[in-house]
Amino acid sequence: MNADAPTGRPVASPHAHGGSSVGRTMFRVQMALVPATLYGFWLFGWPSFFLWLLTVVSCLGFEAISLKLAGGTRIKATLLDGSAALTGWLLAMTLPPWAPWWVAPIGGFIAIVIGKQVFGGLGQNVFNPAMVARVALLVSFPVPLTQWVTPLPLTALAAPGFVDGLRIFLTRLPQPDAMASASLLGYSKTEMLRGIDLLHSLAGEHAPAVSWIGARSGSFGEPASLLILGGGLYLLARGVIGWHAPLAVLAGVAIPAAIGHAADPAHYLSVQAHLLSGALMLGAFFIATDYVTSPNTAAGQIVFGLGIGLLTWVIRSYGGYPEGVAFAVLLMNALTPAIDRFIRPRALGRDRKGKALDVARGGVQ
Amino acid sequence: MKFMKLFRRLKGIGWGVHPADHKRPAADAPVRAMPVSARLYLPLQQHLGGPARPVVLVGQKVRKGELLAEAQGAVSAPVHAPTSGVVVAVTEVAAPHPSGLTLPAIILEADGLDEWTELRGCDAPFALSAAEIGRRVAAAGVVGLGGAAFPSAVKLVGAARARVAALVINGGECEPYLSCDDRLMRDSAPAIVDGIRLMLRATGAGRALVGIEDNKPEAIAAMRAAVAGIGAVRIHAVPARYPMGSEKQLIQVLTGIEVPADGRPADIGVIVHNVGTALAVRAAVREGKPLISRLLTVNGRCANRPGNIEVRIGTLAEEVIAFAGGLKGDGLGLARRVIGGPMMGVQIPHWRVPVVKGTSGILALDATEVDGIAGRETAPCIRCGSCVKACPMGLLPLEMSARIRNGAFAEAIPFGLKDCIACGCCAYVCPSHIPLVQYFAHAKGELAGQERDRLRAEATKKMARQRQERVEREAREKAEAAARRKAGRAAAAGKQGEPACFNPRPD
Amino acid sequence: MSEFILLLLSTALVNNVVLIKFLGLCPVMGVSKSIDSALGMGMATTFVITLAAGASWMLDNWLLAPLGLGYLRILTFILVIAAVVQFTEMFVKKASPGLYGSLGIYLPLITTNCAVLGVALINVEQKFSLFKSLLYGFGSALGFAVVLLIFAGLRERVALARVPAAFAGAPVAFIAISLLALSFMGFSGLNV
Amino acid sequence: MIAAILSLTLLGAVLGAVLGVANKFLHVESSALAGELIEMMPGSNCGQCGFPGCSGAAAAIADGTASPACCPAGGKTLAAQLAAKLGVAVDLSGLSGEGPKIATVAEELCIGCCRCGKVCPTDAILGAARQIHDVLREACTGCASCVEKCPTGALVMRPVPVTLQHWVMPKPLAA
Repeated sequence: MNADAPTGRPVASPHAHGGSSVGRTMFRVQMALVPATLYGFWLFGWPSFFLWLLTVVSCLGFEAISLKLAGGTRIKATLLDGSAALTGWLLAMTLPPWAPWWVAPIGGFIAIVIGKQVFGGLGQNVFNPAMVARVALLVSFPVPLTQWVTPLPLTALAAPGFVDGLRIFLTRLPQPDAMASASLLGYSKTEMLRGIDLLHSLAGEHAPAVSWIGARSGSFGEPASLLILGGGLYLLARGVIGWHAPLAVLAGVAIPAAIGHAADPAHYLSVQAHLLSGALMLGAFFIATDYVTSPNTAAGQIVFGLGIGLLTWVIRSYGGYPEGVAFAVLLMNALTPAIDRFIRPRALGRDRKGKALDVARGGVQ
Repeated sequence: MKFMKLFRRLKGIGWGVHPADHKRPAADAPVRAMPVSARLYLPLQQHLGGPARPVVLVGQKVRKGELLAEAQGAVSAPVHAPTSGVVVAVTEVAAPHPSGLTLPAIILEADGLDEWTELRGCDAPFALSAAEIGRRVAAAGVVGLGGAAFPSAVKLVGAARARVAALVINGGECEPYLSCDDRLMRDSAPAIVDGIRLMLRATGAGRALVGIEDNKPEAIAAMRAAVAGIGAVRIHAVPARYPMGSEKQLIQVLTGIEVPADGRPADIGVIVHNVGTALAVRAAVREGKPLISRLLTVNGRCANRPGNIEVRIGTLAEEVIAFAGGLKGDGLGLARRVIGGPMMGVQIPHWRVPVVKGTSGILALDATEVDGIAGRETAPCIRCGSCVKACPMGLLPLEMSARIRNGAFAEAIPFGLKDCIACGCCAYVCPSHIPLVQYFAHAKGELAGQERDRLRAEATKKMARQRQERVEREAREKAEAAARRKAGRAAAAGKQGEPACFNPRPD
Repeated sequence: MSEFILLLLSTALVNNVVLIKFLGLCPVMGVSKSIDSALGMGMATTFVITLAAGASWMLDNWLLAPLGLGYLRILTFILVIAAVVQFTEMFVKKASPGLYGSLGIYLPLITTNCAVLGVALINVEQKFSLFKSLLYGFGSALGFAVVLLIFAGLRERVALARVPAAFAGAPVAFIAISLLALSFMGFSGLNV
Repeated sequence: MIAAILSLTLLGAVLGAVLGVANKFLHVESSALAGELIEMMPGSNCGQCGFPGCSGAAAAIADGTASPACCPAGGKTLAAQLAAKLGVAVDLSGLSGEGPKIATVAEELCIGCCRCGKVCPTDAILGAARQIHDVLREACTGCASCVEKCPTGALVMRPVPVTLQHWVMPKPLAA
């Protein structure tokens, strides 16, 4: 061979690349989560920070262990691509901010090992790992997973300091009654079951307020709906996600909610309450847009998103659980292969069914 | 309806990618003509279709433009001597192909005189019949210069027979790095337009639509000036979007009509020719000059002096690069040698491959150019769907590659494997750096091999049956002969029933 | 009317035969390798369950109960189911030989699909009317078919995944269906 | 007791009658699978598989006693086709190891004895007595029957040379 290096194995075109990478995508998603997360830290104090940290760390840990056990060769590269950290981050956003410490490693195990690595790791899983963990935790430990606290901003006098926060996180000190609170969806469901309709329950003095950004109780990422929305819009602008799935999710909830609320405000929450509660914004912009577990075509993503929205509304309105996003996401994840199978892009020169276009249709005149 | 149209306009073209084009400064540098090399290597198959058959003997002296090998079969093209000299060998030379395999070629040693053979031009080409123009183009060995190298005359004659309505002239040149078509349009616009009008004459088409990407304003201006007053030829600026220069995409953008899958453009009344081909057609018809040289781009970050060079067919890439200015640091940092553009060109194992009629570029790329970000390795597919969005054919690259990886080639067909034009958009945008096009090329090759095996098995079966019939017939004849012998014992010494030896194929 | 729709929905989703009652797991694991065969199996089973639910109701109410032969219930039900399955098998063989080939042994095995007998017995236990029995049967079968279809889609995708050797094949399929069951728990307590 | 016996008998008779009638209307001739398989086989009856000719192999494959990959002449392609026809998975790894081979004549050794041509199942060997024989590349199935008949060892099985037309882009290395 001559001076220039031998090329070895033949490779096909293209001999150029756009420069995108998995790591960059994951990094952008994480950046989009930063504002809402910081707001959450401020609102719920140190315990929430510890929970977030431990969740992310345990996800990374379980990812490393699984890869090691599977005999992986690119362990460091895989950890650095940020997908496991993102899973942990998203899971933490959906947990009650003062959940006991053991929720984090159990959640991390379910998300990473059962939800993802068992299927073969990144890109191979069929269910969204964070939502698998969230649902499994909710079903297995309903009590700690539905205990909410009133927001106590870090700057407030009564807010627990670093050490107190750690103590709350680790030892599960009995919470003062004043701290206990309910999320809007949980509260309305409980009251409804007690026979008090929405008109009365929401007017009550303990009723959680519906506010766009205000301090209110709920899961770690719930109060910051607007910041989540902003993060989502950032991802849209950077082209990381498409508009189809998020818009469809929001529409899937908003349309039935509007009809229901207009027909019977005593039994159906308002559109605003639906859109800002639970993990809906997070679900719409960060979960429903998960590449791996959502359909690949724009039309498929619209069906997928509408399905999530509608199921969320059905479960919230009629089901036994107050929140439905996680269940709805898992159900639509399960339907994704079927959606991908039946909704396919139209190939150039073919009709939707894949048959070649008719020559006799008329050509250039 | 109106709303949908507006929506589509706002959305723009959904398919394809927009790679950094790297066309300048090579496109702005004036064309340099390369002197004839000492030896030229002329493969007999520089085109799609059957290889040409040599008509010269080793040791024979030929003049520039003389026929070396004639077309063989319905789809084929002849090869001519790019300069005067002596045929020194008919042998195998390295093909411009990633495999590094060879193909038969004629080796011509230049005598340095570079004297033309007698040329049969025509001063009034528009008086020629369509068939005559087709004949002249065929005799000149003109093939598509955009890269596919399909014999142009076959297309022209076929178009005349199919009564196409419009001629689409491809000045898209959507491949990054390449600028030879751009250069041709800037420098020889009137000649190109003349060639286009000859093609219109040859096909009987009423009008020609020239599509030029809007990142070549100089070329658009030159061509617009050249067509002033010629109503049949119109210049259209099309959005710069890869792969705009692909036949089906360009037709759709210019005419709004899709070429049916499994069909050809002629089916919808269109044929597509490259601007360079138009120029070659003009030379063939007006001057009787065969296709013996072409313009190509030398480019890439490793090339010292990127630019467009007029090169004789058969020159080694090595010599072209040396003439162009050599490689930086003598090839240090060179990651890939490419013939053609970076999106669809072929990687070659070494530079000692000849320039053929379809060679539009010679690229010396470094690692960052090839990988986007240097040192990226392939990661698992994350089903992000970037490839689906980028695919100009509306296929599902991720589904195809997943199946091909498992060895299930046929299962990839329902997802569009056969429609794939290997444009490379999917692999270009893949965040996991999956070599999707290579998966498809592998699967297409394997499927073609299976199809060959199947045909072969059928042929074998037929032959086995013929043999069985022959064996039976021979046995019967033998028996009959034996019976005859028995009947006429007197003539026993006579003849033998069995042939002297087997001769299974009397034809 | 809404009562019937509710019954249909609750049998199909909330009390899904496969994911909540754990009936009929054998064909769900066995015939879920491709969406096409799952579709065929789903239709065949829907046909059998619905017909068997009606036939067994008639048998029970018009023959066994009047004659006091309740102890023959399982025996006669199996007989009826076997006959329906036989009929289905002949029909599938005639109508779609390809599907017949791909379903293979699982087609006659619908006889022993516990979902079929289970639905018939639950009908008797619940003392449903004939129409409600048919509806209940159809709803259950619908739930069965939907799960089969969804699960087949999941398995088609998992078949393309690089599952670790320890989990390849049945283990990962069981994990997938358990996660599917987990997501169906979202319907629990669904009450209009 | 009697009621039970009677009702079960009645039930059995009714169901049996219904099925009997149904069988009349829905009867399907069983497909001749082996026949279809024979059509797919190379038909050269070379015997490399160990069965008496292609029909024997087809029968054995149809009843499951032989693997669809048992035919060396058919190679990977045939094995895949047969497996698809039967709806079974087949291990092709044994076949994919090396490419197909064909017989070639070493000209310096050939004595022109004609023995090879008599056994060639596809008449792929050309040549007259005392003339050097040649193998038609397109017709040779690679059955190697001729190799053992050759008294001088002039016939050798060689891999089919790779040409530009047959070259296949290698599969990318797995990530």
